[in-house]
Amino acid sequence: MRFTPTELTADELALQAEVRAFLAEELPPGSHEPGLGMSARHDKAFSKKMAERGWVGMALPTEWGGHARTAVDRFIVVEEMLRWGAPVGYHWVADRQTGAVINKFGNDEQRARFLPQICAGELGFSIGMSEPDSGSDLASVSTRADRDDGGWIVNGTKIWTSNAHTNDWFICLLRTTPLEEGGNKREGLSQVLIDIHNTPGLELGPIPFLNGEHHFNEVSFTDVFVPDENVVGQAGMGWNQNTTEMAYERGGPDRWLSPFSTVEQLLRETSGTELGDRALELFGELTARWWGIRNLSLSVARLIDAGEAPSVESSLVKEMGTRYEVELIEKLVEFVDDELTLDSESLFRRLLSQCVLTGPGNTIRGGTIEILRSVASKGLQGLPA
Amino acid sequence: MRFTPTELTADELALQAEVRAFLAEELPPGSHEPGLGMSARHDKAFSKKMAERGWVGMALPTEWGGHARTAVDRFIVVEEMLRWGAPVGYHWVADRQTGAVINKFGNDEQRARFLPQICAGELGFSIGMSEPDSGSDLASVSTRADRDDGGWIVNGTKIWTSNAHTNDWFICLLRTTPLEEGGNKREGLSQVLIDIHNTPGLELGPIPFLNGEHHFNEVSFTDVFVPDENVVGQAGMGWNQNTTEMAYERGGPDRWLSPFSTVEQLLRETSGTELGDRALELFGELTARWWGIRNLSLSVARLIDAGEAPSVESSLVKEMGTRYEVELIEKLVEFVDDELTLDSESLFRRLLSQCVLTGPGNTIRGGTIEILRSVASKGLQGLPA
Amino acid sequence: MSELETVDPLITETANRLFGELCTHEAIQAAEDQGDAPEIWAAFAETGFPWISLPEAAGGSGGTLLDALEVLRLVGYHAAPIPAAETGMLGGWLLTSGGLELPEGIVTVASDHSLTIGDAGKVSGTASMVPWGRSAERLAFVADGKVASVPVAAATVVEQRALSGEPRDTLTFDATAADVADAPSGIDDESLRFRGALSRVAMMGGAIEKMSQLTVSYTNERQQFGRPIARFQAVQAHLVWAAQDAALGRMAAESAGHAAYRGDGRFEIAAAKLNCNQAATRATKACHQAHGAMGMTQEYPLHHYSRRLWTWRTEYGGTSEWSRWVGAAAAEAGADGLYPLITGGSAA
Amino acid sequence: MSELETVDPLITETANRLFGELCTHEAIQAAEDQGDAPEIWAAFAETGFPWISLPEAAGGSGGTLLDALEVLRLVGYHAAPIPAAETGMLGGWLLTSGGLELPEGIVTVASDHSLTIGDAGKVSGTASMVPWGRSAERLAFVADGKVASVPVAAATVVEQRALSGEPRDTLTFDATAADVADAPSGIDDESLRFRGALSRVAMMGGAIEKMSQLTVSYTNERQQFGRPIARFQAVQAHLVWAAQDAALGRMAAESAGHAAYRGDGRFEIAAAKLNCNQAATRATKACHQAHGAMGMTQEYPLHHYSRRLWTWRTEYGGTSEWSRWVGAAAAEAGADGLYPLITGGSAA
Repeated sequence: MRFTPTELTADELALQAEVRAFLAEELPPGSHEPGLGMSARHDKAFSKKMAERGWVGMALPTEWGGHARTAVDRFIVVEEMLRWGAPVGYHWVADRQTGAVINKFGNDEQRARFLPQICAGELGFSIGMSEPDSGSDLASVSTRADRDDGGWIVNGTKIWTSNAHTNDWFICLLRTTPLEEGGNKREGLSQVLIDIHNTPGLELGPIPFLNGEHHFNEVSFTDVFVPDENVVGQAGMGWNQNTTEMAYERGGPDRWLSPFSTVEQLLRETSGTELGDRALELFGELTARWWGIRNLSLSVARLIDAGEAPSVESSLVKEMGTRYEVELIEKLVEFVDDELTLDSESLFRRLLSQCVLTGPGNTIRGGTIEILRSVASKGLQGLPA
Repeated sequence: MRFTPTELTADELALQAEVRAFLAEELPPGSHEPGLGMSARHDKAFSKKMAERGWVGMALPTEWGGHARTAVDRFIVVEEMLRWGAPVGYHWVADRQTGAVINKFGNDEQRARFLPQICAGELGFSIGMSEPDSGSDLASVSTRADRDDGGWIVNGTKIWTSNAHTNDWFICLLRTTPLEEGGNKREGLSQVLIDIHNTPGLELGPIPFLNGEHHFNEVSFTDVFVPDENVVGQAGMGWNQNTTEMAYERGGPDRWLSPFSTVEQLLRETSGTELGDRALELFGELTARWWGIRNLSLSVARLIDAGEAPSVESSLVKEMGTRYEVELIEKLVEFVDDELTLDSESLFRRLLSQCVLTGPGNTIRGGTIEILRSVASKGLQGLPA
Repeated sequence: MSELETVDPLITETANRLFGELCTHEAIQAAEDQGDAPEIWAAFAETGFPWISLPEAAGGSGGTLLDALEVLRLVGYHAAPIPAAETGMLGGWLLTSGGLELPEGIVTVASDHSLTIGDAGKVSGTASMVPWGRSAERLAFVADGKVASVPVAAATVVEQRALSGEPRDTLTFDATAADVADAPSGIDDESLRFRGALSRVAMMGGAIEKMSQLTVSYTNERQQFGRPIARFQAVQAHLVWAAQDAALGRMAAESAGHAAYRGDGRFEIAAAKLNCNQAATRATKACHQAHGAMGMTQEYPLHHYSRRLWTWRTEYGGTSEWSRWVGAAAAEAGADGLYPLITGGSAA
Repeated sequence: MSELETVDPLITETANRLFGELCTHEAIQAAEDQGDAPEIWAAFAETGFPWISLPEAAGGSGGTLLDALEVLRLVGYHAAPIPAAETGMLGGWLLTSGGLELPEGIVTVASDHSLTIGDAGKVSGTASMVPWGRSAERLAFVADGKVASVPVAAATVVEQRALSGEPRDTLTFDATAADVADAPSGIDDESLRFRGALSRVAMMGGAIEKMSQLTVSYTNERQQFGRPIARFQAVQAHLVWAAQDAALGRMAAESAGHAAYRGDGRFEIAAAKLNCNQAATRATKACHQAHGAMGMTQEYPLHHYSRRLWTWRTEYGGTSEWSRWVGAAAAEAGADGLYPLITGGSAA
């Protein structure tokens, strides 16, 4: 485990300034309802504007519409978008992970089909990992694909599929080789790409969030035909590909910035008043912790650019960052010490209400922190994950 | 799991008043250096004074010098002693558990030999459970006793034996039937009584505490002869007896009052000054939490008097209480926000310094909270421990 | 022991059966979607439960404060979507204390110091976060030494919701004719705040207990890696912590109830609200984490309890406010009086 | 990337080797028992390390602040029982800043505003918690725009100890003749406080990292229930949390060092001390819990690190003090400036 301090270069600072100027112009404070980090609104027009500036699919090759930028450049764009509460939802998953998976494991035909659209901010992806009986134990997925002429026949059900109703495609982990008694669950899995809205036999339904909002979906497959050209990488190697994919979604600013817009708005709504010790201690603690975690998270991006695979480091940052988000929300609730409603006239209170309702999900989504600790501790001990 | 609210009767309140008057007379504030709960000084004269008032071995039968009082009566005496920081160290273990074990599992000859002395506050006991390779996994103890004429020959080593150098006798868990390959570790263990200072082959040495103080000891046995009459209860049933013994030491005031004298002294040293919000919030939170935990702990004593075996409840209280002690110490350190030394002129700061140094032990002694959680969660699920 | 007053087991049994039948997962959800639950309320009112602890002579159902708190505990345990506290031990208590008429329908309460009583008993002002304002017949409040009962039909109502999804409306009155009476000694803003806190801890104790039980069941049924997730140490920690907070919350609530039944009980109520607020924060976190994604959905019932706890922990005083109150009591007691305060409470 | 100034690997290597050889478990314990460690100090002084970052012209060893901080990180990592920070980047810095003579021996520092400079440069007062006061040749302090160097031989010394067991003495001066010079601009109580905090975070980063490593090793070796305890989820949580705090502490310390090397760095120092204080509290708890009873003994080395962390977290500003400072910086930055403050720090 090694985290090395790093700093932004002049070019990187210029990018940061450019992103800030863009946001100040497009979404001046007060003009929009900020999102909570990556749980941001879907806004195709905004995604397109970002793409026009080269800020979607940044790390993908120019050959496929990408910009061959560094992980740190992407970090800079992403952290500014998230802290601003910008509506990055539509391109979020494709930009963070699916594009990278297709680029790394797919073939040129697939790259040509998907990457330019992703980089244009015109293709939203959802993820099909969890199933009713497979959550933390992901390798036990039972959605199965049976061989057919030129492709596979898929049957099964995926759940917690965030925003499948607003996205376009779906990357799905399924079993292409039946599991034999006592066999290794991690073998025989594959990743396939499926068009959400134009696939016969695919049914999409909401799984309402605890307060009735529609984020999650259930996606069921009844004899869905998936052609061979939609299988990403090598059939049967899906577990390893999927593990690589999950490493992309760990340790970035999305794991510690979700409540930032809430805190910024609290500061905005208390400005002009004399802050007492309670408020100073609160703002001081939050500011300092963000500074500390951001330094760690940024250094992970720098390690990726140096060609390393900082999987322990990114697991540590994600576990720490999401736990911190939850702790922070508790501190804010105690600080406010008053009744909350999503209907409040105060933007801060609306945001904090949303934080309270969604907060428990922060340490669950993308893998519970319990599973993350297991992964990270094995790495610390030098054991295989 | 059921905790029922209860209140003290008029007789119980009278006992409480009597104990308070005794303490105010014997140890007026300022006249003594209070201890941290059960980590109190050993003071044979004080133990004798308590015994004269009938406050040692309270729950033991009158026949053997005890007072046949209730668990709640003992709770009342103990909580007052601990919160006052009174020097109860010498009779502590014998009063809390060893007397009860001898009474429950021993024979009349043993009761006659030990209980009157315990009730007189004249016999201090130490506990011999842990060994170098047996801590949380207590059933793996390897100190062994081989059969000999009229007794056993004991070889092995016990560690973390608190205050063996100031106590008189020792109750020791050891293996009287060798463990066979694949055998049940919980069978073949026995509890024996050993005179610490007058037993050939027994060697006693300090295991200095992290700052050099002498609390712990290592006790090693080289061909130590233990006569049959010193075996408590049935040879081979030591695991069950020991489990019963450990239930006696869970959930009482010793598991949540350790830092009380420190907090009381902080209030004493800040009296006369106007307390700001920070201080009020601190005192309020601590006071309320103690009120809440005490209600739970008291109700456990009431359940014992009703003939129940509240082992899940007492495990829950101990885990909660000791975790709270550690959290409380952290809050005090943050509140004081200044350098600490055991050499301070302020009694509060000396006590807090001691809290910081000994605090980590609170969630370890008598079984780590990790093991307690395992025991308690099995109880919650209705599984055998 | 000095026997504590007990609650008639019939009350517990009847309320448990009633709520068990009426407050199904689907019915609670429907109440949230519709903003009220007239059938549940009607069945509840039928039993007379809303008016327990109010004198029969004044139109109440009789019974003790402890009886009323036991019903509220079960309101929390079953997430019953009804203004039981407001109609009875809060609003009804204000009205009957002042000798004002107890209406047949729902009574709600304004406790935010927003309403004033003008000349000739006309009430004006805007009260926020009024529980079930939209469904109430009368709104009760206390101000300037007077107790008032205002007809809600005369108010402009803006419908809003707490985090629980339950109605917390904004009601505006403009010189509305009200029934007004002098408040008897001891009936004021402060006593309403303590009584409100007492109502909330009763419900919180019930809700945490239910959450803890749900979590034990779920983690024993849910299998991952070939065994129930309750077998994993990381999950067991959540079970233990939730069970502790269930015990702490209910014990605190019941102890405060006994103290308030016997006398002043302010120390116990304040300490109980502080404990329940913190227990709610810890237990909702532990239970949600143990449930994983399932707990974040509407289809699984955990949120009925967790969201209510997030609401109740901020009503009638949050953690900081009550910690300052208890801290002032501790400072007043002084070093020598600190432990006697913990053991003796308001009576010390 | 804009390359950060690096430390000569030879410094790391040499200090690591030196401390690795000298600061054995037994030697650290002996230093605590005796109250000083003259052999370790002599070997350390021999290398010139105490005076790194002080100008060679003034008798220092040259090198940068970053070099000095790297040595202090290793002081923390090895629990070296010596006044390295006091002699160099704190006391030595005060003296050389004021153009006062750097002595050959140990320099210590008073930072508690207790000493005054009277007529003709006579120093009076009682300074508490003075690191290694008993062993120092000179004591440096700053007051009223002046830097002073007082001979410790003239003081009455009451020997005391921090929680770490290291000397923190009380020194009383009564009109002791001292060397006094005008303090240059920027040398004052406040700058000493920041610099003191910077010295502490460097040592804390090293100590937390060592504790974390010790804990991984111990839990892999220690067997219970037939396997290393590191295989249990409950223990793994401690390993993960300690590793996070080791990373956070060292990253915070090094980032603050770079910021202070380049410029003002006050925001970063304050934020780093706050992070390191909290990391120390969390990590000592996690590491002790994972070690069980073994960690509570003198014979096992964990306490060399945990007790030092308990001491350093309260020196040169505790958690509350620094959180108010950072909070004021956040308030000053305002809502629009908050994130730029987090990313840009003192330079923002």
